[in-house]
Amino acid sequence: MKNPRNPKLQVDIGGLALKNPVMTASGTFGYGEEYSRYIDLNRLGAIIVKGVSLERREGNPPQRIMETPCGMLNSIGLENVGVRSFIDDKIPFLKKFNVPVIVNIFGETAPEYRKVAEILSDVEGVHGLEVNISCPNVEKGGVAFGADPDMAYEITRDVKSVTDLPVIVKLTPNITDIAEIAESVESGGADAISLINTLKGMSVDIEKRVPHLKNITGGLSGPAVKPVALRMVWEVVNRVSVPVIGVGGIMDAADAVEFLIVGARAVQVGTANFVNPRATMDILEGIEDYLIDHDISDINELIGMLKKG
Amino acid sequence: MKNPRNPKLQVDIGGLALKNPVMTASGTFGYGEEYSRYIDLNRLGAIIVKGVSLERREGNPPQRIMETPCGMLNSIGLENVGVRSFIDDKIPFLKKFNVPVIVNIFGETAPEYRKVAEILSDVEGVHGLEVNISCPNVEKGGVAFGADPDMAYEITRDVKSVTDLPVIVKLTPNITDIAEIAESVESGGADAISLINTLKGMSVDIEKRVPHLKNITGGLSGPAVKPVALRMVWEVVNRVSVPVIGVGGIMDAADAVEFLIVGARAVQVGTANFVNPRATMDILEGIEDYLIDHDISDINELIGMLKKG
Amino acid sequence: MLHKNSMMSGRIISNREIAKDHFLMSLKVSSAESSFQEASPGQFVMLRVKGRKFPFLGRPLSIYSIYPDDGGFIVELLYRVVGEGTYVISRLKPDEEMYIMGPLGRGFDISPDHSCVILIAGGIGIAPLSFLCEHYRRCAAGRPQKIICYAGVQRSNLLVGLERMEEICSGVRISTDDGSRGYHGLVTELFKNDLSSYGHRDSIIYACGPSAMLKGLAGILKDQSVSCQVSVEERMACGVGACLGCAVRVKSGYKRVCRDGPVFDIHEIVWD
Amino acid sequence: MLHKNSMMSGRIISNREIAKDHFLMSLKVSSAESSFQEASPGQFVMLRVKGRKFPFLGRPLSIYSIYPDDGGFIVELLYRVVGEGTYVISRLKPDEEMYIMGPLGRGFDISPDHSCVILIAGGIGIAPLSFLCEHYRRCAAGRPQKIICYAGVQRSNLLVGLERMEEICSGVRISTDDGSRGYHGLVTELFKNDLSSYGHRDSIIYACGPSAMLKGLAGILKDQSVSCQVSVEERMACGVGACLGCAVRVKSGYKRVCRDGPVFDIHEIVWD
Ligand SMILES: Cc1cc2nc3c(=O)[nH]c(=O)nc-3n(C[C@H](O)[C@H](O)[C@H](O)COP(=O)(O)OP(=O)(O)OC[C@H]3O[C@@H](n4cnc5c(N)ncnc54)[C@H](O)[C@@H]3O)c2cc1C
Ligand SMILES: Cc1cc2nc3c(=O)[nH]c(=O)nc-3n(C[C@H](O)[C@H](O)[C@H](O)COP(=O)(O)OP(=O)(O)OC[C@H]3O[C@@H](n4cnc5c(N)ncnc54)[C@H](O)[C@@H]3O)c2cc1C
Ligand SMILES: Cc1cc2nc3c(=O)[nH]c(=O)nc-3n(C[C@H](O)[C@H](O)[C@H](O)COP(=O)(O)O)c2cc1C
Ligand SMILES: Cc1cc2nc3c(=O)[nH]c(=O)nc-3n(C[C@H](O)[C@H](O)[C@H](O)COP(=O)(O)O)c2cc1C
Ligand code: FES
Ligand code: FES
Repeated sequence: MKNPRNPKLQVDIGGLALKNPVMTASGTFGYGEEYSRYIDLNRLGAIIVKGVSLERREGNPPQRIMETPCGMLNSIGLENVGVRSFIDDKIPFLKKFNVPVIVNIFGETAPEYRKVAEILSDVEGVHGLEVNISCPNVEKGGVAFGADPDMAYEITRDVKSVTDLPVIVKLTPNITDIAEIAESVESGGADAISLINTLKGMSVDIEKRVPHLKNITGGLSGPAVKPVALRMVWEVVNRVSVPVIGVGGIMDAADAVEFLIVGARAVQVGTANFVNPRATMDILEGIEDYLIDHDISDINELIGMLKKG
Repeated sequence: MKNPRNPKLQVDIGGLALKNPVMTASGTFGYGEEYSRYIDLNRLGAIIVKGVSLERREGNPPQRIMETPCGMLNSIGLENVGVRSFIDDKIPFLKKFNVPVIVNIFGETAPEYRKVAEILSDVEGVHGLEVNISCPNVEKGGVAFGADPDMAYEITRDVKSVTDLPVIVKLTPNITDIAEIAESVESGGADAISLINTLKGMSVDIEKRVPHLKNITGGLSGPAVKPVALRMVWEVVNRVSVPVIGVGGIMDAADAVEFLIVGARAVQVGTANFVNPRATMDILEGIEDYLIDHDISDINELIGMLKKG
Repeated sequence: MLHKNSMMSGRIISNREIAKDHFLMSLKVSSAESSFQEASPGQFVMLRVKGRKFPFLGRPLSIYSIYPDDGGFIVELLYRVVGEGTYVISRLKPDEEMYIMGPLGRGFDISPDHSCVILIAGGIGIAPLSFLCEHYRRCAAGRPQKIICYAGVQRSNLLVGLERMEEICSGVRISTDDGSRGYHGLVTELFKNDLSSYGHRDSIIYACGPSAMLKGLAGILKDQSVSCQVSVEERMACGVGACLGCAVRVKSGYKRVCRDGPVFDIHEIVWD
Repeated sequence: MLHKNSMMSGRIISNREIAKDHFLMSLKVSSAESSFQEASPGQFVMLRVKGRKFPFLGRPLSIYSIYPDDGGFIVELLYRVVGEGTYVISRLKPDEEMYIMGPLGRGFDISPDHSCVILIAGGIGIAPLSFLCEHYRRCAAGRPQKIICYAGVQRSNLLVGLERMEEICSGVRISTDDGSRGYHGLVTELFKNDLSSYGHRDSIIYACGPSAMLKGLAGILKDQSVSCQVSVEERMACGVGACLGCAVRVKSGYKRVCRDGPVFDIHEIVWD
């Protein structure tokens, strides 16, 4: 029986059952702890933590961020503590919560991706992997893999071969044909696809005549990129059958609902956390209200319901 | 002798001497007439008119535009009167002004590009061509050519072979490697390169569950895309030696100066015209003020002066 | 010739909610040489808030009223909050500075040949028609013998902008969707019932309202010889005819609402 | 434990220009259970304007003053307009609603062990140091014997936030770049001249100002044993330690200004 007062929010992402479709985007939510005083982490669909690599990475020199019109550039450069410290220092805190933890992984080489995946596969408290082949802020790896269908296929297959965890592959928007890469990673065995990572951008200090970012270029995120993200999700859902997770400029529930209607099975909230630390909760509650107002008893009835006008 | 009170603004774009670097972007300034009551067209560096094709095109059905965060989507679909009517009905008005007129041309096939270029080459009052291989809103031609280095090379070469007018080729940002295409059109003989055209995007009406645009997707322009445009100009100026014209999200003089510092020889003002019909004049005056304030007597001393921080 | 003043600053004098979600804004435009001198009914302005980055594009609003004031003009706009842009505008307080571009577009074609003028307004569509009424009052010379106004709204408490109508018109007929005042039903039906009583040669209809209403009206008038001009709406970017964003389908292809309209002959438009 | 109230609404009580480009804003935060109860000197807030899309990211501002008021708190911020964000904030009028997140970061480490406290402020760096002074006044018990304040500005008419300093400190030494008041030159030079007169073991220095000033200070103190804590600045996105945007180079790599700082031991930072 329909009970629109209490709509079902569960979604399934490549075998991982989420209590709702609202996740945090990698790199925008630290390791969960940073936002735990603002929201109840148990209410999240999943937490995707900051990208983790085999060894500790220092990241890029500052200035690392710059505000742009309705968005921001970042060039963090995947600063992280390395997979061992992550397991020792960050997982114990996350395990206290009843929320799936998805680890965003990164490598400079294909074997490095595989190694990180392998190490994490045996760790209690890790529920899934998100393979970042789309970071624009590192010299090696990252977007170089994500822009090449063959490399994207291989890394996906390699990671899949060493883990039983659900594997999400995260795509870059800095590409001519996103659906082509999506098909490659699907045939490589990806259980789900997330998109988009940041658009490569730049900004200049006209007084000093230097780039604002020390790294010269950075990744653009925030509401400015939402139309691009939504279009890419649309192109990808039309070409693959694995679940797609929408990311990019989601600031409120209306934005999230746009992605769901277009066909995203879940969404990730990134830059919005910076602007409003309760963004994920506001979005979750807003999605619920939308379902109630529109008499939809199960969120899966909304997903992919775009009419073509 | 330096006269910073009256800086030189002249720039040379592939043999076309412009009195200043501020042009209007194609499709955002009609055929000049529409803005002639707001600004003195004679003061513009150049006018680039709405894209012209061999035959009249009706364009896409409405809704054709949608506001997005710090930007807009359009799917005009290259509505235009066709090259003959353009010459008969639009050129006479433009000829009354002392301003170079650059005609943005478009074709569904390579021969069509060549034909339009050929026809326009003999027309008095046409001072240059901008070859649009980057429109995201048409089924055939447009971005399909702009995303393929070989096609881009061929169309450029074809157009060059039938005209003595300076030929600017306009690139699409919906691409993995913008510098690669830039090199192709340079070797095809382009006299200058302009970028960027719009980023392909989408937006959804969550009440009706239809795309806002009847054409489903559209082109994103406005300040939201500026960081992407600036980054692409940077990548291209580092790889080609022909002049580059910066377009994308330029709203004020500070934005224009960013593009010049990065290495653009001139700029085009697009969406800003909609928001402020005097935008081009405000930008021109602002650039002049910047040069005066910074004791720069010739704008060419500013172009490409980015330090790497 | 150059009208620097076509893009003007206006200062908000007042911005009041006069019915649920319906606001009346008065703006003071300071220059007397402004293009507003020639504003005619059916024309509109593009409105933006100075110094705010949102709404990004201007919002088109019909001129509701305009009169000279102390070396400048007062421009009045009657608008309904339907989305974020109009919401932001509705929250503005007196003294806020606005950009106001206008008057724009081709307004109603006011011919002195018709002795009977019929106005049909759906909801906020009353705004330009009320200005048209005011126009007739001002040029008393050319005032038609009879002006009849039909105004349809959802509920009686959403009836706005009728004061002038009531003063000037020979008759004002109201319809409400919920029957809370006047005719219970659509304003087009109410009008249709009266249609036969008008002389088609002597009468002219001016209509403005939601496109469903105008489409309905087009259906009613399909085989009738009476003239009818409608003011239509479409999303706009430039407001001046440059972007081709505001296309409306007409028999010959597309036209620009902002420049070729917003007023069109009802039979020219392809209602689909 | 969940502090819903760490992200709060504040209402502007006043927002006055107290010197050219320097503003003092008072905000009323209504909830008494808010996290502001525990605010300590050197901590900051992230400030945004409600309902405006620009500035997009919050702007970090040090707490200048805070006191309970009628079941809530008054938070005072002293800021200088340096770019578009602070300009927009400076134009806000009383009653405007703000988002205010805080208090954030690790403030000054206030040890009762030092009998002599030296404050060195460059420009708007006075803000957190003035709050620190106020802190000493409030906890009279732990007040050090001697508090000396050095304040450097470009011109004498840019001296702000000194009132409390003058009441509380044993001495206030001023420097101006143009010599219009006090010592003619840099505040670090002024301090350097006095340095030998302080007992290094008994003294502690708290400093805030432009990074060039802090770097200069680091040079002066390089071979000295005196403790020195500095509050540094970096562009921020999240303000809570999640984005890694506000990196500052320290001997062991990078640290986050917003979470690990903004106050650091001067010798921990790599000044380049
Ligand atoms: C020539 C003209 C004159 C107008 N005069 C008036 C007037 O006097 N009073 C008044 O209240 N409104 C008038 N409108 C409509 C008004 O422009 C829109 O309601 C307004 O732009 C909506 O902006 P928003 O940001 O609040 O809505 P959005 O959030 O952008 O959209 C909300 C809803 O409004 C519709 N809408 C948005 N923009 C337009 C538009 N330009 N035309 C039609 N529908 C739109 C959308 O499709 C959507 O359903 C006029 C429109 C035109 C074209
Ligand atoms: C912990 C902390 C506490 C601060 N406390 C105060 C305070 O009490 N009073 C005060 O006036 N200012 C303070 N600042 C600085 C203040 O945050 C910046 O001046 C402000 O963010 C500039 O915003 P804008 O949009 O006006 O400038 P923009 O246009 O963004 O930039 C203008 C200039 O300011 C610099 N700038 C911008 N943001 C920062 C930043 N976060 N840190 C340092 N420099 C920046 C830019 O590099 C540029 O040179 C503090 C900064 C931090 C990190
Ligand atoms: C500061 C910052 C750091 C990020 N770090 C990572 C990362 O480590 N791994 C990754 O896959 N994506 C990273 N991203 C990308 C985001 O996860 C997200 O894909 C992107 O920001 C677009 O979403 P948004 O607009 O909601 O922020 C980062 C983004 C930002 C802004
Ligand atoms: C409404 C509209 C119509 C456009 N039409 C054309 C066109 O006909 N040919 C073309 O090359 N570019 C066209 N463009 C792209 C612009 O010229 C410009 O490249 C783009 O909008 C980015 O610049 P902006 O952000 O300053 O608008 C159009 C853009 C808009 C917004
Ligand atoms: S709004 Fe640009 S042509 Fe009408
Ligand atoms: S501002 Fe995000 S980590 Fe400091």
